[in-house]
Amino acid sequence: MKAKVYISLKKGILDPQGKAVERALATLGFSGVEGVRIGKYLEVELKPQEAETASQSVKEMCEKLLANTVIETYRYELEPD
Amino acid sequence: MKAKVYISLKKGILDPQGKAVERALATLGFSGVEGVRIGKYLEVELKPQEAETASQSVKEMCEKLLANTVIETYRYELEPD
Amino acid sequence: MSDPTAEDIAKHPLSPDEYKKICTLLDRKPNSCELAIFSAMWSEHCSYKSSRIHLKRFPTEGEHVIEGPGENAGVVDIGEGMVAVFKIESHNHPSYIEPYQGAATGVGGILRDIFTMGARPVALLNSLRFGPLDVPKNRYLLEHVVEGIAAYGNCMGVPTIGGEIYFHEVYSKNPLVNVFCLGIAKRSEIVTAKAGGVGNPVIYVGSKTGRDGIHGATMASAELTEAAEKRHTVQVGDPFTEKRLLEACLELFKSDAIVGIQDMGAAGLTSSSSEMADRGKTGLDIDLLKVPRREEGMIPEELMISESQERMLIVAKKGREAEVEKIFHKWDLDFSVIGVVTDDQMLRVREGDTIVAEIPVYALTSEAPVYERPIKPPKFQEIIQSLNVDLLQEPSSYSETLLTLLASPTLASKEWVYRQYDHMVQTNTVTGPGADAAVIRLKGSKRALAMTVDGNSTYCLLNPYYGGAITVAEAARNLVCVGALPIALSDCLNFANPEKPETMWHFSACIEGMVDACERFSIPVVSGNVSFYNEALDQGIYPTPVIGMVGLIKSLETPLTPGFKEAGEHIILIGETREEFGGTVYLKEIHSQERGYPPVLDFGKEKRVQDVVLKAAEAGILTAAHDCSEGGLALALADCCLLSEAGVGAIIKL
Amino acid sequence: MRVGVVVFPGSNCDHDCYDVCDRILGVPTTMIWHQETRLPDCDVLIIPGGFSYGDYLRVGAIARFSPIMDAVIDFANRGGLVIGICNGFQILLEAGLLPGVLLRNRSTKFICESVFIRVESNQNRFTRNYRSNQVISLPIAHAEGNYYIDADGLADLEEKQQILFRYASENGEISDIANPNGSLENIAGICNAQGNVLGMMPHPERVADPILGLTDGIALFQSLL
Repeated sequence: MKAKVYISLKKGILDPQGKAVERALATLGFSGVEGVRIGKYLEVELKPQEAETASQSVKEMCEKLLANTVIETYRYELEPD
Repeated sequence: MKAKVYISLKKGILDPQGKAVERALATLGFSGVEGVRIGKYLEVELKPQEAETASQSVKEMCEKLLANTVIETYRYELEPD
Repeated sequence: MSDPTAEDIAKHPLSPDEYKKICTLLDRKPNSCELAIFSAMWSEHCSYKSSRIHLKRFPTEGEHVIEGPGENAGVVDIGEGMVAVFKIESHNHPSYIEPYQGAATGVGGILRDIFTMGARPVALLNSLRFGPLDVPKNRYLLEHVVEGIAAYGNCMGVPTIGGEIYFHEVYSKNPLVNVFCLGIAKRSEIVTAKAGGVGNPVIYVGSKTGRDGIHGATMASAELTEAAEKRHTVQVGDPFTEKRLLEACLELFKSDAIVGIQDMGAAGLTSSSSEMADRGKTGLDIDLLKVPRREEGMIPEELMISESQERMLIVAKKGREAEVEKIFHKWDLDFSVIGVVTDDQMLRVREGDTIVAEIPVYALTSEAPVYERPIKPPKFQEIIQSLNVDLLQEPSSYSETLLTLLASPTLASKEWVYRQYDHMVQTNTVTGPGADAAVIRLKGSKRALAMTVDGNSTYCLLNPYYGGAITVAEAARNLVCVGALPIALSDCLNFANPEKPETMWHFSACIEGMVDACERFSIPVVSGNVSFYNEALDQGIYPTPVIGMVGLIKSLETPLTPGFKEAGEHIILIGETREEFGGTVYLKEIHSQERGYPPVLDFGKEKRVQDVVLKAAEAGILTAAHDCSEGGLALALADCCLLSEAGVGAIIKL
Repeated sequence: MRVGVVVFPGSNCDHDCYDVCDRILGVPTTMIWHQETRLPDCDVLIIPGGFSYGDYLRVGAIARFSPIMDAVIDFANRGGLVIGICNGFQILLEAGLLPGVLLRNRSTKFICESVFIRVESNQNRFTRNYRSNQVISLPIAHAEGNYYIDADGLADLEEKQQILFRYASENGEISDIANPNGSLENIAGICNAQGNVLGMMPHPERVADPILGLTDGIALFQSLL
């Protein structure tokens, strides 16, 4: 079983890396870009278990460690093998 | 229009960060974790345009800048506003 | 184990004669694992087969020398029972394929060479060469190489305190990334890399093994053709694991539980095991099933030549394994006894009970081929050495010319680069990046160490003998300008394809010049590295010997730096100025020519100039000192004014 | 006065802080390994700079859960003096002992240079040896020093005078040019409401020995005596 976790900066929080990528895309000639935000994408391999328990423990992982809930939001999907 | 880009390390490429998070989750008592891989999750805001052209330019962005194709793979989804 | 097919043999850059020699040494055909081991150990990178006869000419003894070339790094006595351990190495090919990881693992590798000798690394320097910055790919390489060096060095807590960066077309396809590291230890704490003591356990510590850098060693020995850019050979570094490995090893060395240790560098387990057995005059029996691995289905040859980073091979005293394990467990590092020292001088590799390789150690080391490559000067050598100064149009505005030179990337300030390196951690840095040489103080002593990295490939192109000699003189001048006595050097010899006679002509003449300078200035060579095959699609690099030189300051008072200190000071030029334009930056940047004869080096006069400046510095009568190198007197004066905090100018009577 | 320096795997400035306290100030100093669960008896805790856990995932995110941290939090809540320098500041934020967060530098690059810092007030235990508005020169060395806090949090900090250090020009002016990493209001160091926990990005331990040049950092350590 695999959990896919997406962590993004909350709206309004400064994203220097996103800005840097946005500028770089412009210099490379990509004109249609209006904004870039960079976050983390984690793949967590889990022992086979009930979807319910898996979801609960992934949520707890995010709250406790994976995301800094002061400035980040998270969402996740579960993928049975 | 928004493009969601997911960038991951190729299989076999060492992921020191993933290793460290995996161990940290274990010390926090999450026993069901068998592996962690960490990559990037980008949200790219695009001017309204045809899905076809948008897809083509996002692919090019990934090839040229967003992903280091020597050690990373990428996939992306397009979300019309 | 199956016999290798012709296709297997072709995979390894072994010549037909070399393959025949292997068969005679084993008096049978090698199996595919043995072939991989031979091909790594007999690669140019590990065996120095094209350079060994020339390297023998270097002077390696001296009043300060404790350990010369042959060990993982050179060891010199710096007084008060302390020693300095240092070396410079190249990571050129991997840095072209993946600049961030290539440069980062270059730093990781040189750090391991130092702490494997028992010394705590206290300083890093680097010498980088790229193509011109108007080409986007070269900007990409520069940015990511610098970020890779910064990320690894900063995370390890070892300050990067100096270096040099050159930009020239010949490095576009072949960037050079040379990294220098110096460590400090008590003389009694030095550890060597010998697999001594029959029956002693052979222990693998550090990260797990993956398919990183497979054929890395042989890649550095193969000319980089566009198609041959081997994607999967990227080695990935983990500075956080290496920091724990460093602290665990230094803790381990406080006990006498081990006999020898070596880092797994190029050709990983193969080179560390056979080199340790060779130095210990013993054999090793290792079981691959015991090797911790991070990928499934790895076959013996992959495990033997993988270049996964942050791994060490240790020979401990029998019965002391648990003691060693406890330390590596504390630092959360893999630990596994993978074999035992034997007395049959054989490298025996097994998977459980099945033997997968059985090779006499001497066959891999002393029997490695040694070539005396043909030598022939390049066709245009006379032409490029000729220069008619009268044809050079005198600059209309000397001020404009000076500003143009100051703005050229090779001479311009590199602050935007070294600002990314933590050059202050460990609180020893007295003089950091931007000066002639970097200086670190030794806590608890009045002494200080100065170090610099230098190279001038244009001089070496025009006249390799004088180019090599000037490189040594230049490094010595830089040390004297911070008041330090030059005591020893390590060299990184970056050259093109050794199978081309012109390359070997440059190589041999450069070394001859370096040897003469080393002898005349009594500065021995204590360690070094050779990087050949810096050539892609018939564009080879200029001959680029880079030198890392270390000097000793017996009593550090106020640090001597190039910036003028206050108005009214006298400016003294020492040494003779001759009309020499050959190979100058002026000629290249203003007249876009690289021709002529490099400035003549009079060894006797050079030594006297250095001695005078050193004596004046030690007597404390100098407030600033700077050597005239690229850009000559004009650039030197400009530097002294620009680096002055007092914001002064200078009036010069020509 | 006894000082404890907490050491995580990946800490780099532990030896530097130890050297200032032990060699320069002659204060009894002990190194505390992060896997201990009890603190030795000491009056001041220093959480040094470095790359604890390689700064993986988020700077300080993993170190925050080291066994020693519960004891550190308890020590701080009971009024013990705690200084978090650079990586140490990031760990104190992750542990909730100080408010706000440190983001990637505005330039996205690692920066190592000496910068001018204005001491906001000397009413705090740590800054009592400086003059208010005094401009000092301290080195910074980080890639994630861009301090951020929401508007309410900022108002709270200012109201309780918890902002101790700001990046400034040589003449003490708070300007964007003098801001090396994009920190909100040029904030370089703050303390908690009770004033016993200090977090700062600049490295005072690197400017405490005259042989290395300026010594503007020693006064901070002397305030602990």
